[in-house]
Amino acid sequence: MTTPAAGKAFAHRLLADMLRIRRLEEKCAELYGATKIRGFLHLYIGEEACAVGVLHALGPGDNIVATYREHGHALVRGIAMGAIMAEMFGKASGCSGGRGGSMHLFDQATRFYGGNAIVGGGLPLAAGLALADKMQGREGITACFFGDGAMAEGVFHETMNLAALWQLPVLFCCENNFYGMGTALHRAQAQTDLCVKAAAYPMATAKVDGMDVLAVHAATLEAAARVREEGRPFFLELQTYRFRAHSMFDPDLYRDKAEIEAWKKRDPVDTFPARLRAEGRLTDAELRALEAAAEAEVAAAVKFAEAAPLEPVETLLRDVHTPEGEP
Amino acid sequence: MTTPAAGKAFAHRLLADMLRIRRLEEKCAELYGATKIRGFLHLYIGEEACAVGVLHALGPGDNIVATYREHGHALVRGIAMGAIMAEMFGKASGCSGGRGGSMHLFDQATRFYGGNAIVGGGLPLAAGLALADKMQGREGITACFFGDGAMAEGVFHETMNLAALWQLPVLFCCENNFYGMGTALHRAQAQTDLCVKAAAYPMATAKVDGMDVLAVHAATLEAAARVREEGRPFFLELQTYRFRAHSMFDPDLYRDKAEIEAWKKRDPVDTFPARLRAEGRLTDAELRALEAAAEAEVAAAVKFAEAAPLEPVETLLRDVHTPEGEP
Amino acid sequence: MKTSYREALRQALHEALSSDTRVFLMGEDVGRYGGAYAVSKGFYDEFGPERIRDTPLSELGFVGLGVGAALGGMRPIVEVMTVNFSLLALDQIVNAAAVLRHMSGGQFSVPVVVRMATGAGRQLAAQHSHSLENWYAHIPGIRVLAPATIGDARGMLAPALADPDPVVIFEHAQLYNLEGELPADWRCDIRSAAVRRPGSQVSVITYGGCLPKALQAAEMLAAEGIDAEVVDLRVLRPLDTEAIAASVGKTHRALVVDEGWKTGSLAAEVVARIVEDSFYDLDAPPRRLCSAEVPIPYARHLEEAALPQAETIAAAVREMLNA
Amino acid sequence: MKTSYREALRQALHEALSSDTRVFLMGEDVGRYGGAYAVSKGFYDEFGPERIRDTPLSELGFVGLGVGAALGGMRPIVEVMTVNFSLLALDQIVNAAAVLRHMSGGQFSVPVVVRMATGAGRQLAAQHSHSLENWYAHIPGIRVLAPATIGDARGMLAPALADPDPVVIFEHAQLYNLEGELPADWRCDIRSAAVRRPGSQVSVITYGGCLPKALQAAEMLAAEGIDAEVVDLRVLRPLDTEAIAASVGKTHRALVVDEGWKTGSLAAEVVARIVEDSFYDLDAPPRRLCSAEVPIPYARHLEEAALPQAETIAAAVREMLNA
Ligand SMILES: Cc1ncc(C[n+]2csc(CCOP(=O)(O)OP(=O)(O)O)c2C)c(N)n1
Ligand SMILES: Cc1ncc(C[n+]2csc(CCOP(=O)(O)OP(=O)(O)O)c2C)c(N)n1
Ligand SMILES: [Mg+2]
Ligand SMILES: [Mg+2]
Repeated sequence: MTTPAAGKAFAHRLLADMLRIRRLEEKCAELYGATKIRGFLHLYIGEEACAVGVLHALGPGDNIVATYREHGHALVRGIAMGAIMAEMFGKASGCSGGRGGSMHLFDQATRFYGGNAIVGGGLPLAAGLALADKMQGREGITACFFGDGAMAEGVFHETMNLAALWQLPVLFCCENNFYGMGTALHRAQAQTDLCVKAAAYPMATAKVDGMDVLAVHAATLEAAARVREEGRPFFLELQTYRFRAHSMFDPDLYRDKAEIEAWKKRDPVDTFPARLRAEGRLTDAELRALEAAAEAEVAAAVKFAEAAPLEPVETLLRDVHTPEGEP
Repeated sequence: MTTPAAGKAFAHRLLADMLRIRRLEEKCAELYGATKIRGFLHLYIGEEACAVGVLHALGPGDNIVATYREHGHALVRGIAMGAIMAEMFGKASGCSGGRGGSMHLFDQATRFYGGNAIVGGGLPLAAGLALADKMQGREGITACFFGDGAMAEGVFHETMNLAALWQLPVLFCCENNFYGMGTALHRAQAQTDLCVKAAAYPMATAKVDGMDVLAVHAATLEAAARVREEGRPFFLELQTYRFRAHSMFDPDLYRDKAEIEAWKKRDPVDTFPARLRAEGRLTDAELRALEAAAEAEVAAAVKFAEAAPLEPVETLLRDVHTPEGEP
Repeated sequence: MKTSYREALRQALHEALSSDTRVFLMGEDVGRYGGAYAVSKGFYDEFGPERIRDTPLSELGFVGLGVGAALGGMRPIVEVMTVNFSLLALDQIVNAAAVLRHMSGGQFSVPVVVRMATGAGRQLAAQHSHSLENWYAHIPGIRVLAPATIGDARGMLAPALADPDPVVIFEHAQLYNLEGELPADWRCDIRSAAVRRPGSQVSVITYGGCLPKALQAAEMLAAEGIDAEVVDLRVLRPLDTEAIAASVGKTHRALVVDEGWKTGSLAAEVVARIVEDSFYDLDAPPRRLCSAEVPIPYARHLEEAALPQAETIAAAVREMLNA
Repeated sequence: MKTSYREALRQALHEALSSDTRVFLMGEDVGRYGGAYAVSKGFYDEFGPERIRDTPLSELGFVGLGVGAALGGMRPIVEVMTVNFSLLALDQIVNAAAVLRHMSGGQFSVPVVVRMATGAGRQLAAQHSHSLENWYAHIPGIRVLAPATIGDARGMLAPALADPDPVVIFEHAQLYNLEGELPADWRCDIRSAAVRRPGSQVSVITYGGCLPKALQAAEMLAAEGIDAEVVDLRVLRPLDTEAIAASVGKTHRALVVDEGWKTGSLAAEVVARIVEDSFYDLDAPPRRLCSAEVPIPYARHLEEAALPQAETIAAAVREMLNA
């Protein structure tokens, strides 16, 4: 499927962003082993087409709410890779001042309302942001990312009803990677067709191949347009797969290798360039250049993070409350 | 609609129970005014056909979980009217020892697991009781009563999924009286067809006229049979209406009189005897006798409650923990 | 001007809604019904359904929406009907409202106000009679208020809304019908405790629904020649420890009265602060009078016995002074 | 026999599952995954999916199912992955498990055991580092345990399951990898506190994840000739006040160490009990060392500074003795 937006330059941007996420996270895994990064680290490797396809279909006035698996979203949304890496290093120059770490990347400038380590915790926040926009007559919509597992939480139910009832401009983006930690979707939810679940609120829905960045982008453009025009929520299911374990603590013993291998054949970072090459829209030189750029950016980000300062312990009690005088 | 079970004697029992509930609650309202009964008092007046129809279709081995609007359920299930009245008087001879009051009627002997003052709070308890029965190979099913408003709570969503996923023998009985306190169903939930909501989990569902005791009884027999045979949950929507305010504190300013009057024309305590009379299955004398019996029972219950002793203050700390030695 | 606690809350809300279009009220039955405690009666017709939002029974969801709307530039006042139901919403208060500013390195503040009724005394039984103020007072990132007078009912909302961070307001269910004079100077801060009755022999330190009982006890004691000072904490987080120390420094004796269960109560925190800050000022060990460690029973005589009462407060003071 | 805290918990669970068919384990990823902290690894294959139940992400729902299953005659062990997620399940713990026996006039007991990991120290940041033990210790109707040793990890589950009422067990996330000897007499009660290190000059009273830190501090102090007694509360509700009074009666000085935030902490309750029971035994005001009043930061150096550490415990003791 080809969309008008899918011109060559644009296709290259999508590919470039997927590569940036992939290289960034491969480096994160390495640095976790080297204990430069600590705490929980949830890799997005394999799911890049979702964040890239969705975020390229949104505008700067839109709000983004993400999960603890949000490095890719933060990066594509426009947070500097150095600020992301510094955050994971716990440095003061991190995008959350080193207070948040991997699961809590925030950025006011790009309306990135953060990673959230409570499964489903971002759902009502997103609906609330949309409510604020609606009441203030703002243009933007709010895109909320969450996983298949989150759909079993009561807060999903409450938020879907409120968004449908109050006609809030929320684009619900469910990244269905078929597992919630070690529990397969079919072992956690009796209704495995997530669109059927969402449609009951009622809400318009669409299911899309989350391994196909152009399909994700096209579906998001369409869904977002409906949210903007109708001022109603929309539920988008992105079927995808995580190639790595749930977190760095996960021995990943609950999935068969065959299943993982089958999905890896659909790796967007391989299939998309292959397709572009086949269509004569990407040369080996161009691909090498994109790869090189991503690697250079990662190297620079690590350098920045390494050099970044630690916050002095003396300011430990900062940012609990807003200082007098600040808005 | 007439079912084999709807023989004359049985029909009279159903009518008798509806009258017992009606007279009991009319007296409760009076005694609330006289400050004999305090706290919250939620009357079931108008909805009697639901409890009577459902509970007469269940057996002694089944579990019942109810809400704060449970006087009728407790009575029909078999708790002595005197013990119910004494409970509302806060007397030691109350069915909960005076500790619970109107919202917390309990009875181990009839597997009545109580009124619950937290909207939706009984849902997971019911599923847990069903899980215990299933794991222990017990025969019984669990009937769980709740309102339309409860369906917006997250715990409803979580319980429905768990019941469907684990195939638990629960009969979910939604008493849809179209209002949650002062908020109309259509102002609280975007999806007003509650069966559609339940069907998404997925679950078998049925909608029934909750003002027609025979229809409720027949639908419950069918639903309960399916739960027993298939060992799966079933969602039964009983469309009904409360003729009184939500509670004794409610000025009831949010419903138009016309709506209330229209529903009152369907009062089961009038329409059911009228129908039986028309079918020649009830004489005026028989009706007078049932009325008289209900009034006598209420009078005796009040007498019992008045005479019942108060628990001594010295035992205030009782029943927080199980005394040593008790199971 | 004679008024009631309920009316004072109502006026404060009316003023806030009238003066700032970013302010809106949301919660169960705040609109058509007029509020479970009739505090917002008439607002639905006056301000309309957009600004007086009846919510579904979805405590976690609508509190979370309030937090999100605050992030988005609004000034939501979220009414959780009672603290009992706030148990369902704690995740969004503790893991979102209270931490977002910190986790974002100071980028996002959450100017939300959450109001809820609290307390027992109306024979509503175990599930509807909680006093969990200390749970909230334990959490960094939120400010916790307990208006116990008509003046504070009128005055605390404005500064709470002006606070860029989350504020939780506890309104004791037994205070709504409290009648009295609205002081001319009802404007107040949300930082300091207040001495409601000056005294010299013992400090009775309390808050919320126990304040009227403590004042009543002080009157009874005065008749017996015992001069008790009554301190109203007003702000439960952060605690005004200076005010506590000042009172104890004067009276050398302290009784902390708290409707919460004794174990793990806010009263324990106050006692701990007293021994940390004023140990050598004490003529006797500080004492606590709290609720009995039992779920609140329905029966009136049992409920009364479970809660602090003016008589039991007075008795505790007598004991302390005769000891 | 040398073992680990994790292995001791595992053995206790294995024994319970093997010896009583009414016992089953349910929670997120307790089965196929083997438990978030690998405590139930292998159980899924050994006991099967009926008795080792992987649940959906539905904390309120499955905790409520546990309560209901207990009402129905089972002996459920519900694992809430961490206390942080228990915020979503509090309603069923506080408004169902804790009150059903009371509200039913003693007709229905709720023999459910709820296990959860607690605490900070692993750079998991603000939403994943809570220590809310005092919230639970505040609630009548539940018993609250904090196994802090390999012996208690092995011994506490059996009496908890034998208890006909709800029991909440807090396992500090930093203890799972603790290695050491399993005492021969690991069988224990769930009523009493324990003196983990006898001493004469000061009582360091603590529980859970702070116990190893307190013992380490005591060693450091011993090297300096300071003889500190370390008391492990073990049971957070009901508190063993006799044991606290006995220790303070001996040492005349108390430092309470608690990973919870200081304001409204369990440490405050312990201090209050000490002044109520042992005021005239005290040579100095009891002190508290708790977590700083800040959401726990991710950065390692900030997190370390926010929590009690062996060094800061030792320093606090020195100060008390030199004061
Ligand atoms: C409320 C809550 N419960 C449990 C957890 C622990 N946990 C973290 S991620 C996760 C699985 C979530 O699965 P899903 O929503 O599908 O997202 P995915 O990780 O697959 O992207 C679990 C159980 C949590 N963080 N929050
Ligand atoms: C969790 C919770 N939130 C709010 C309330 C206050 N409340 C009591 S009943 C009620 C309405 C419930 O409506 P519905 O479920 O339809 O039952 P009905 O009263 O109509 O029978 C509300 C809001 C409560 N008891 N519990
Ligand atoms: Mg998933
Ligand atoms: Mg209703």
